[in-house]
Amino acid sequence: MPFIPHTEDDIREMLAALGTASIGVLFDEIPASLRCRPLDLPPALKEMEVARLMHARAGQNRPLLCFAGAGAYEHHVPAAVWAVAGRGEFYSAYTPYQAEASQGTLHVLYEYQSMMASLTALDVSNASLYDGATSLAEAVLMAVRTNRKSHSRRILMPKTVHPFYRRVVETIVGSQALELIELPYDLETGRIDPAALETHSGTDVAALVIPQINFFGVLEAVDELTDWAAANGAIAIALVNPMALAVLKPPGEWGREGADIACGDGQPLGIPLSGGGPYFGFMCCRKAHLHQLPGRLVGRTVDVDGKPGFTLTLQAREQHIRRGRATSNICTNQGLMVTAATIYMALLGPEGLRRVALQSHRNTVSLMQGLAGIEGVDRVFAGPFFHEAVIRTRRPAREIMDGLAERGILGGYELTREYPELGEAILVCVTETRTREDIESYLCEIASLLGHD
Amino acid sequence: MPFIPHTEDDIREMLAALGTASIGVLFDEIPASLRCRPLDLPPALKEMEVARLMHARAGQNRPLLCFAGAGAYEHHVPAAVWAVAGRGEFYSAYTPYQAEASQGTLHVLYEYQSMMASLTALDVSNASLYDGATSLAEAVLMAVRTNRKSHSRRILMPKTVHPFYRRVVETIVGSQALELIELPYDLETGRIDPAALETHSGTDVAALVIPQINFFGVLEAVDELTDWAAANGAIAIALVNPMALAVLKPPGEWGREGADIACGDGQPLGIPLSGGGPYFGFMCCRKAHLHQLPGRLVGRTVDVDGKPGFTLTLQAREQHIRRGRATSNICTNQGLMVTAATIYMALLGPEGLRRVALQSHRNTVSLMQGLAGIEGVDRVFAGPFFHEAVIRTRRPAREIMDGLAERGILGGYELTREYPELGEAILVCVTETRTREDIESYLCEIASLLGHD
Amino acid sequence: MLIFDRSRPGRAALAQLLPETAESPLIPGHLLRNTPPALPEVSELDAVRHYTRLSQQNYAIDTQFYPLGSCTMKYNPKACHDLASLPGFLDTHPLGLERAGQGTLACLYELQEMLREITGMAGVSLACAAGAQGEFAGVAMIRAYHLSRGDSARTEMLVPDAAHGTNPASATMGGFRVREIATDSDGNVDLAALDQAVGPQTAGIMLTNPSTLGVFDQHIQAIADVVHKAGGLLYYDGANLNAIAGKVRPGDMGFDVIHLNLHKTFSTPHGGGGPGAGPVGVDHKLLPFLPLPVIVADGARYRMLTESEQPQSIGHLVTFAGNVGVLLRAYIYIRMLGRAGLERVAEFSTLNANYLLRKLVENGFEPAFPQRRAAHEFIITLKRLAKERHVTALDFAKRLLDYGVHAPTVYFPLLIPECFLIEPTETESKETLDAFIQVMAAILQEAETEPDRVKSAPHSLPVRRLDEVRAARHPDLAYRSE
Amino acid sequence: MLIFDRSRPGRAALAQLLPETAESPLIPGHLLRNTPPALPEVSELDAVRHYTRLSQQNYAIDTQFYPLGSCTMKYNPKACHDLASLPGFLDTHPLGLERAGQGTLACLYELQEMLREITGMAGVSLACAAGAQGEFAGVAMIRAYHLSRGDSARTEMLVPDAAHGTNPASATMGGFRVREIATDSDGNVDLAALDQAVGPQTAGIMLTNPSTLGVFDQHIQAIADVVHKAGGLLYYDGANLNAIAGKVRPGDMGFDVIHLNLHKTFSTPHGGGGPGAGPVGVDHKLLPFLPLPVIVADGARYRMLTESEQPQSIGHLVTFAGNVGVLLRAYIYIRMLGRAGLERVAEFSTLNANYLLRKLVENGFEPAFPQRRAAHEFIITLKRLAKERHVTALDFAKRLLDYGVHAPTVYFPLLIPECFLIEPTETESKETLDAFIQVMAAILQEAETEPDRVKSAPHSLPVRRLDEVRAARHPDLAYRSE
Repeated sequence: MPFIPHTEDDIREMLAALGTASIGVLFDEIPASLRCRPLDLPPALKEMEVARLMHARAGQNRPLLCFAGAGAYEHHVPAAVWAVAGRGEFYSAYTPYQAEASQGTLHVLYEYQSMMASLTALDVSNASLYDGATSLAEAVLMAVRTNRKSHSRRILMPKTVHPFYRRVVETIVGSQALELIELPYDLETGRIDPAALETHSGTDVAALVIPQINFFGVLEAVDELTDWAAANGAIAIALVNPMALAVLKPPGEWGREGADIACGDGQPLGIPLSGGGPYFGFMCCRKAHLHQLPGRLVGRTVDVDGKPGFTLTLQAREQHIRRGRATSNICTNQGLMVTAATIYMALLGPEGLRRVALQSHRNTVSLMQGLAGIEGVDRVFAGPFFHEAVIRTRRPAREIMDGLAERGILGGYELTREYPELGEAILVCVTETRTREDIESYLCEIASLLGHD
Repeated sequence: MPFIPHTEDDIREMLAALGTASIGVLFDEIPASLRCRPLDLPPALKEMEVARLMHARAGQNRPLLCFAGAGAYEHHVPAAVWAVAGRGEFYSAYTPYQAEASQGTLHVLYEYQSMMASLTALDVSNASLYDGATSLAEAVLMAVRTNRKSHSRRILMPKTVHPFYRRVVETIVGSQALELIELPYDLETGRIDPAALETHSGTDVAALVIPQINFFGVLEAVDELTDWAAANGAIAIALVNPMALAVLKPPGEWGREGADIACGDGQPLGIPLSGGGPYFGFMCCRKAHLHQLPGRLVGRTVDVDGKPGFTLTLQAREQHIRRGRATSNICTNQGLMVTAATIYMALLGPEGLRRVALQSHRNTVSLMQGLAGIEGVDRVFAGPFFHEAVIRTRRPAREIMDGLAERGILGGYELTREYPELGEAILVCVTETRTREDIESYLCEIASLLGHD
Repeated sequence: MLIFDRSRPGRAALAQLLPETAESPLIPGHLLRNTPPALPEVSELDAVRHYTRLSQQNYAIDTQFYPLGSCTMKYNPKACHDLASLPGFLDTHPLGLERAGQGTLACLYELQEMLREITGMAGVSLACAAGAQGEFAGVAMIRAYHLSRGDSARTEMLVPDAAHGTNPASATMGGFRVREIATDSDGNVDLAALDQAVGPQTAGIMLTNPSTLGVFDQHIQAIADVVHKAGGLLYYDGANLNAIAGKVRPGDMGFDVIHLNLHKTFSTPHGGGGPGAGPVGVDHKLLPFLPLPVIVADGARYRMLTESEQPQSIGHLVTFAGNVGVLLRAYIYIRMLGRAGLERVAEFSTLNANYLLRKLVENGFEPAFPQRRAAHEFIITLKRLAKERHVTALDFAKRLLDYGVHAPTVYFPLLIPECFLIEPTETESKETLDAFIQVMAAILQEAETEPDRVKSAPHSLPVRRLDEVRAARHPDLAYRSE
Repeated sequence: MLIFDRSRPGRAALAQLLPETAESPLIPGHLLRNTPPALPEVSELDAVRHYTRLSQQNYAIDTQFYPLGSCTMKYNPKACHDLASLPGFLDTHPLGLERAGQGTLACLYELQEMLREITGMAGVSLACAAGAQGEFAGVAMIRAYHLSRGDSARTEMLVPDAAHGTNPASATMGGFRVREIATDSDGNVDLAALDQAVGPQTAGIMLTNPSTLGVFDQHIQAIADVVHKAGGLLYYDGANLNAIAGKVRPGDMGFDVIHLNLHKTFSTPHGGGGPGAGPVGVDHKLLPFLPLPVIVADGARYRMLTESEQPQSIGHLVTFAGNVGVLLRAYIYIRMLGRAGLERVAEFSTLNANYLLRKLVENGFEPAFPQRRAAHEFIITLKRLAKERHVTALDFAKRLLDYGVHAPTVYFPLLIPECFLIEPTETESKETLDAFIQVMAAILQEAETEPDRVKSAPHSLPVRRLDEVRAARHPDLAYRSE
């Protein structure tokens, strides 16, 4: 009952106005047989008590020095990001249905869309999706809707796409009679196997997913892949890390014509790790595909005096207008995360973002160079990597990970379940937040675990 | 250089406008002989680096279960207090010199003054002083200015006043030829010794300081003390804990006529412990003494349309108008802390504040009852206590405190330096934030330290 | 002014700018970007000032009464935000959750179990990122259930015509044909129409109860019987759980699958459009199909069920474990409410809604269902005003903004012409409701005497009425520097 | 509307309300309160909404350009607030600092040492809660120094007539008579007047350099010589250190005692009037008199000097260790700036001020000292406008508010009629300065063509011009319920 303001007098007066004897009477349309027993829930805690509890729970989380990436990246989040994004006016507002009373959020979303369009070098961006994996699922569905050249519902899904993303795509598109065709990777380079792709040339393919950076941290040959898609009438879906796009060629410029759709997870842009969420998914596309883009869009327009303003637009695509024929069922998305990401991108700017990305890359290079000098650990792939790389260890990966955890280090992500063919493999990530000492510490501990004391 | 926005172009254009070749030229009025060598300071840290550093430093502070009071109290601070007080519009505004552009702060300060006046049952409150000790020093100076009946500059300062407060008063009034006369306490009750006070009857005393709760946690006979002051032409200065005033008789109602001035530290009202500050001092008085009140005052008035509004007022008392003849030199005070305290008092309300105070009292009673059952530890004073009490231990107080600290407990405050006459004495405090388990833990550890295993 | 207009080449928030780093020779040149993205180049103060000022242009719960129907805009306790933002929670990598995030997992596990109790379901998964995703998961479980029984004929999902648009959209995404069911004059599902619609092709029905019409469907048991008898399942859209929490449980009403909107009933913030969280709950027979992760307690240790332990699961719906930060906020909220508090939510949201309805009717407003009690929200129709004064519900809504009140939901459900769906929530005081009633009456008066003032509203906001047609016809969706 | 007007008997923010507790029999009845204090009784949402909306009525750095002369309203980095608010810092009891607050003490110690280096003094104490308290401490140390030499004749403190009011007020509190020294036509201390004033009664002189007139006193060495020769000490008011940090050090200029305003040069927040912090620094001969606490490093452990170790100390000035939270913010700020950053502060605050001065003069404004460079701030006088158009500096200031700019300091220093003391600070961009110049020119134009518009400003703020006379004549300083 802590947040209910009613005094005894209030209740009395309100019931009197209603002419009812008790609040209970207001529930008299509910069949008595359905009324439930008192719930078995713990008694209410005062804020003071719950604060003590939550501090204790937070304390049960062990702080590990993070060398894990695999879809979630520890980048520094400037204090200003959440100091401003967390303001009550952003935090406690709803979806901006009343545009005139929501210009703050709408203005931010328009800026967000602009930034994402520019990062991906595509024309338009929506106002967010749930996360990276769902953005890929929506992109696949969108590609099938959009592709007038293809009559198939076949999607080429490389194994170099994050396995978690692939399983989400399977769940979401599973009921819609789409066929996901796995594309194998080259065991040498860690990239999509060009020969395997070639076997699909000339077949009817609705879309090709192109991950850049791929799950192994390796850079794919995006120009060739995009051109292959164009040549084969397939929609090219770029699955990208937005942080890396400050350095890497943007999807809109891949190959001769560019990718058609770009999607991915926005977490690297100012969103804390937070155990896995909330993050946000993004999606950008060319203007030609605009009407198949799922999710909300904010447009700039003018008011009756000609003054510029912002409003939700093209809502005819969405479920609350089009219902069963909407481009997606998405309604609530990740507005606040996108607000934070917008502030983050404004604070970092093109150069700041570039340096974060490059410093992460250079740190990863440092770690890999260090590991190269340790016997019993090898880099698995020869392809160029960005800020993650796969290593193989002489001892079981699980033991290495456990050993590092005991020494206060989250050593990466074990690949033994999803990629048993790689042996005792771990995907390691180093962002700009890791210092030289952190990297030394990783090297030192893994050497010790491998018996080099 | 992190917060300077100038681009190379900006600098060029600005220098061109000035017709100067370099920024250095702008300092040409400073004699060259005075120019300093490059400062020996550490190189700049990026926010990411300083964040890592400060997290490490915060981690070097050991969290101890707090049973210390002695002028700073761990009360629960509702999350809403700083979520709102920390908003940029409060945090980054200056003193509200331009009233029309500062109605937010002024409105809050007016509410604060109103709340404090009501808590103390006096007519007016200023808008804050630095802390409790300086508020007492200012009160003593004000009393001397105000008291037309007295020609002396003699102040009766009980030894039951916080020794830190007394030393600050000495520092501040020391240069002004005031005489601070120490009033001893009754070793039995822990209160001001009535007999000692009686020896001053009929002498010319400018003011009597009356601490409630006193430093030992004991409740003074405030009615009698206030009446003594009135009878002897002395200003009665109430030094109070504002939290306790939700339960205890307010200074304005002490004795037959009430105290003249109330002062103290506002920290219990929503301010974190924070290693000792920033807290805030408060001061309230009767309307008759208004023009001697130091510090800022906010008044309610109307604008040219008759609309209510708020403004700084009676500034003729202050240094920027009256300069050497001001009521005090205070200028910047503790505005943001007072903003937090106002929100705190609004959230707690009269009943919430009462319960915090009473629960603190009851927790202290519990601890004292538990200690009564442990051999080798005794309560020192017989007088009624509120939420602090003095205990004496068989083992040296320092050893007890060290032992408790090793076991994660801040056991109180040792009195051996300031009150050697009390033997191995510790002042212990229990607020509402301590649970039954916390109290058990204190009892258990102290028993163990006293050899009861 | 856009942040891009504040941008100057070479400016930066320097405390955030890492030292210059040369391009890496390890990255092939043809994979590099040639022109930097057109992100703004501003100082930290520029950014802080720009976005702080923008925030002030929003109406929000923290600043205004916000009776937006079906959205449950109640107070979002500051403690939930503060405590869920403790570094221990924020700094945990999702792939380190089991190893180093036991504190987080303990909270999630307890939340899962509390939601199970509140809804009366046999099992709960917290994975879904929002209500619509919960709906999709529910629909997918219904599909998986029927298929697991070898029944592939159930291709149709029934949806009342008053339902949220997400219901039919989710059913479609789940591979079903949608069949609409009419509403009767009391605002309940039309039983005759339902009878006609069910059959061996029926996979299930998606219902909100109380419905989006603001009334509790009294025939819920009959509906359940009809659908179950036809072999279909009942899906519960938890959007309106705030009205009945602690009073009736979806599980007890006969629902087989449910989703909840934590950003409604459990007061996690709306954030200008998310993030939300849409946990799903199921009856025993659907337990094997629950989406992953599901959190289990192995003694004092918490872990997530693996795919091999839950082989019939519909799978994963989000990359990692869901919107954990949102789930933590809901956990904190429920712990602060406790059992009694949760019951009072339904009681007082219902009291506020009925009081407001009664007073508005007394002030000349026309209820959509005069014969019914309001649940936690209700509908009035302004069709008379639209006809007689040409003042539409939209005009009226915009005028409310001038009075410092966020407008109710307008034109939803579409069944009711010129409608206002009004949901005051339990955290608003009688004084706030009374002030709203006065404003509503004042605007009604204005609509009669100076309708143009209402039709041209708002007058006192950062912008006046926006040209939405232009926005749609000539989409300007991204800034382009000249 | 006051929070008291929102109060209703029996209402409360229930998550904050502890369980009912009976009065304790241990507290004598005559010591208890009979009637509860008239604090408001509101819900948590009421309070959050009330104070959030009030905050929006403020102009602040985060929302507006705020060129308030002598106040150094620069950007307050969010990182300083965030990091100083880590639980480890906030939860430390002052009496547990040495035992359990080594992290805090390490920061304070390093801050103390960095300030020593920046000012060129021999020792620093962080104890003082604000600039004025620092002044008092400085004055008290001067007094203690003279008395320690057995020289009790030095009863007079010299203060330039342009000084901040706190200077004479602090001197008075410190037991001195104040003697004002005139300013010459260049804005420097009038050396002839100084020569006449010094003598065996001179305890010292309190100076700000650059002075409050916005110019650097070029004769500072001569002043130091005159005062020192007479046996007096030089006190440096650090209010304007922002103009010279890293360029000239007070210690090198010959000052014996100084204070700093961390809430100016070191960018800790002003908070609507504090908290500030006013560390003091001293020359070698005054080291024994430094106020306590002073933090020392015993190897890797930090502790505070005791009174017995510093027996000649003027004593303690605040209850505990000073405004620790403010000190931490300053520490973080200096660490982010580093050596080069600190020098650039002076360079760019000076560049901004000189550019702004030049442009304003080009636009028809009259500088107080046309022959001088601006330091980090400067003065213009509107006396012509006041005379010809009856538009005063106050009118002009109020009109600036309408344009979304906080006004500069007006009518200070009192020496210059109808003056604006303008301090742009280094964190504002050229675009912001240019926009300000345009606004100033526009108002100047208005003052010529429609002076009444300026004289009746502000027009667009929450209130119009307030009746300050009424406020002072009929003080309404506290709400009383009827």
